[in-house]
Amino acid sequence: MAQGKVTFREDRCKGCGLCITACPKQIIFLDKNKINIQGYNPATVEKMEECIGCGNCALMCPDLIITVERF
Amino acid sequence: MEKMLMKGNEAVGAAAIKAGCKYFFGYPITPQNELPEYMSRELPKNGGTYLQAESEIGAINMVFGAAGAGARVMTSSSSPGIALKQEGISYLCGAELPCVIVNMSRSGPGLGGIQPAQGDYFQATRGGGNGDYYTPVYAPASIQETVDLVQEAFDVADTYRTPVIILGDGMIGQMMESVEFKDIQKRRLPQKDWALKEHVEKGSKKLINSLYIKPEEMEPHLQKIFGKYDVIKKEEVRYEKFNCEGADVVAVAYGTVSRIVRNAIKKLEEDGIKLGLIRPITLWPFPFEAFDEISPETKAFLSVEMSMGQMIDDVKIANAGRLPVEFYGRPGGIVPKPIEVVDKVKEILGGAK
Amino acid sequence: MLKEDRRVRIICGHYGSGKTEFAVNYAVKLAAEGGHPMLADIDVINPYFRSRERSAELEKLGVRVAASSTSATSLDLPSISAGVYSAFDDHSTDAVIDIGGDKGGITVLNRFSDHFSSPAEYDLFFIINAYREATKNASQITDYIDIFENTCGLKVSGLINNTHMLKSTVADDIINGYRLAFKVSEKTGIPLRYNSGMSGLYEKLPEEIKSRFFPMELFMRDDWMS
Amino acid sequence: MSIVFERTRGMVDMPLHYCPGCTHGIIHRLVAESLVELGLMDDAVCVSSVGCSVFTYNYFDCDAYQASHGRAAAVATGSKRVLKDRTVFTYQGDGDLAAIGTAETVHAAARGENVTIIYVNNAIYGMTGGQMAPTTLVGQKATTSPNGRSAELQGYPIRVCEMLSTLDGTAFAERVSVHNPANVRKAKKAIKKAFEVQTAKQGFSIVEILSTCSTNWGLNPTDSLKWLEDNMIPYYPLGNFKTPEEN
Repeated sequence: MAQGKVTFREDRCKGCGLCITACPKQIIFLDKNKINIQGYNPATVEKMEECIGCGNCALMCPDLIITVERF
Repeated sequence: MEKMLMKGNEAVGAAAIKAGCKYFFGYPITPQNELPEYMSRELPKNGGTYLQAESEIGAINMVFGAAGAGARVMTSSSSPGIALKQEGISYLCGAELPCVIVNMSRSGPGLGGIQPAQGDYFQATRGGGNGDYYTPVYAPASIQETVDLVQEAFDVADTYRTPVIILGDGMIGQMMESVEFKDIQKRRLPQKDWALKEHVEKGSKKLINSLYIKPEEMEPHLQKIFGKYDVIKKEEVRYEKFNCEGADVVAVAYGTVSRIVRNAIKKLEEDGIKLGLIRPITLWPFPFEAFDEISPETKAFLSVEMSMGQMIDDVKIANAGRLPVEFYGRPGGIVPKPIEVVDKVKEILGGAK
Repeated sequence: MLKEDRRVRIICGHYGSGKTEFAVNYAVKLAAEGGHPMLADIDVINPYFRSRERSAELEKLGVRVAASSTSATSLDLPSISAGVYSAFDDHSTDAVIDIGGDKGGITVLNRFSDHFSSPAEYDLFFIINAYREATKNASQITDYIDIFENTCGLKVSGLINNTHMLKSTVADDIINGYRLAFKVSEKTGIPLRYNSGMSGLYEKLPEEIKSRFFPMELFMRDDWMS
Repeated sequence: MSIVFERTRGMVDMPLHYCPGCTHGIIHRLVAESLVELGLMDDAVCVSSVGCSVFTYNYFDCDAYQASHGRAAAVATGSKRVLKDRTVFTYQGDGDLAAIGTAETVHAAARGENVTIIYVNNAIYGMTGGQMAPTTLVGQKATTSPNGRSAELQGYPIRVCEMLSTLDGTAFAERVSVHNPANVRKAKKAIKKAFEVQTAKQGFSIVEILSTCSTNWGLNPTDSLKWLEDNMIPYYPLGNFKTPEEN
């Protein structure tokens, strides 16, 4: 299976969680330990090795903060 | 072009085309229908587009779209239809878009009647829409003057980036008179570098907008617009002063009514009474300066209107409390007769001299 | 003179050519000549300057007026009065039918088509004013005549030279219009019926125009108008 | 390593003002991506409306108008009649388009005005605080239908695509949704197709996009997607209602 990598532009994240619902691997979560400059818990991925680079998270992100790469 | 007979409404159309108007968005209402009819027939022959909108509101917003794209554009209506256009006029002023709007006014309020009236003076000069704005308002008194002012109006609109109103009463629209299309003095007009263009210059995103959500941005925007108004007040005031030197009474009248007053002046001369006339050609800016010099013989101003009295407010401001300001008006679609004005003047003077 | 014309006189032309003023003058003159004129105003084009505005004056002068079914003279509904039918149906009347200008005006005539009887009863007079933009030359006028005839199915039976510049009309204006109308008449074979103009101009006109001169008074224009 | 997804250059790099989870952002992106991929971005003219999407003109990297409430289709008409070769589109919500702007919309469609309407339907007035919209569902609560919209009192919601597809001037009408990735992909296809219809001068095109309003619906963003799917789609069926015949 393809390996993917997602990058969040954290400062623009509004913590809405739509990316979480879209992720087939369920590896995205809101980082409760972190507050971005807007004051939200930004979305993040811990187990990046499980990412398949499908891009669904980016498709659902209303704030255009996600970049997806595949290799 | 040789002299010919034209109805006011079609003369407006011919003048607009001569001024380079390429777009007209119309909607039927009496007594201005000959104008959209003329434009629907003649504009396509002159490389332009006539489009009948779904309503006056639709039409004025199409004007907004076309003016924002840099076109010379016009719309017309009559009183209740102009009321519907007020939203758009306010937006055009806010977005500083040039266009010409014709009102061949009828009586009101409400559906009123279709006969000529001047009850839209407030609507035209005080802004009928929301917010802080004015529009230059021209009030022609003959078809020839209509033809000249319509052409002038397009230049004024472009010079100051503002909508300009031609306020003719229904009589001006319906009356037949001889006209000649003279080449008017062309102004040096600014480039429309703010307008959307057919060919986009990269990296120059343009916005046609009246929304300034921050008060600290809205205030300077208004100050800029009112700065233009100051220039318009200085440069564009037009009026005619007739027979005022040594006049017993000075009438103030515009449009059709000024013609009736002129007739009354002749009749009064036979009785040895001198009636003067101040005829505002621009209703906004109002020609306050015309009232500066008053002969010592003059006993009163007389505002004559086809309304219950609207311009009289400006006459009172201009008079600044110096003389009595009298009023004679026939509202509701009645055109006053010269003899009625004669009688009113005699009444003011306490009977025949 | 007017009694030589056919019983139903329909006055058509480019709008602004002076149809209404001519129609009103014609009806008044018919009354003066002892006819029983009825002026049917079926102008649904113009909101102002329609003969119905002068009904009261006209009735005094012996002209019956039929126009709108509403009593308001200043209404922009068509609401043609059924009384207009009598212009066609009542053979004792001398009818003068004042229609609105252009094709829109003459179209209205069609709604009376089933009341048209013998063509011998109709005169369709075409008014020419050489100072109107769309009737400045002979070919423009013949085009108009074609359109009118095709629209209403009647034939134009007479030309009226009503060339004028309102109150500033001079004899030369009438003469210029006469030349144009004459050219149209030669081209189409339609007789030039009248040359109309303000009565005061009669003396200044050449004989050929005088013989068919129709003197007019202004009913429709207030004294402050040009 | 290859980039599968990155921010479109069709949008100005600035934060969007929408509430967290508002699907307006997704729709903005789809419009911008479509224009960029079709090579139309530089030529595009956006007509913003009044409602939550009032600032749309800031976000698209193209020329724009800010129209008065409901009149975007009329402004687009005036603009397109002058700028015949540019891609003119409006971006309007349901209040703007289907209430105050009904006449302007219907007549632009009837005239076959060669413009594209991006119509965002979230069944509520967002900007003014959750009032009943022309598209609010029967039974749906809003601040001006506190007991739920009643058909007897307030009538029925308007299905804009169905209505406009009866008009001969409408060339393309499709309803899509953005409640999950599969539908987002379909939505983009429809938006692209609408712009292509305009480029081919085939007439009026409209894409209705079902959207959410977590804030005024009173649901979290994830539940909002579910609510859209369960409640809006049954009343507003997805699909194409009209498309130009291939020749």
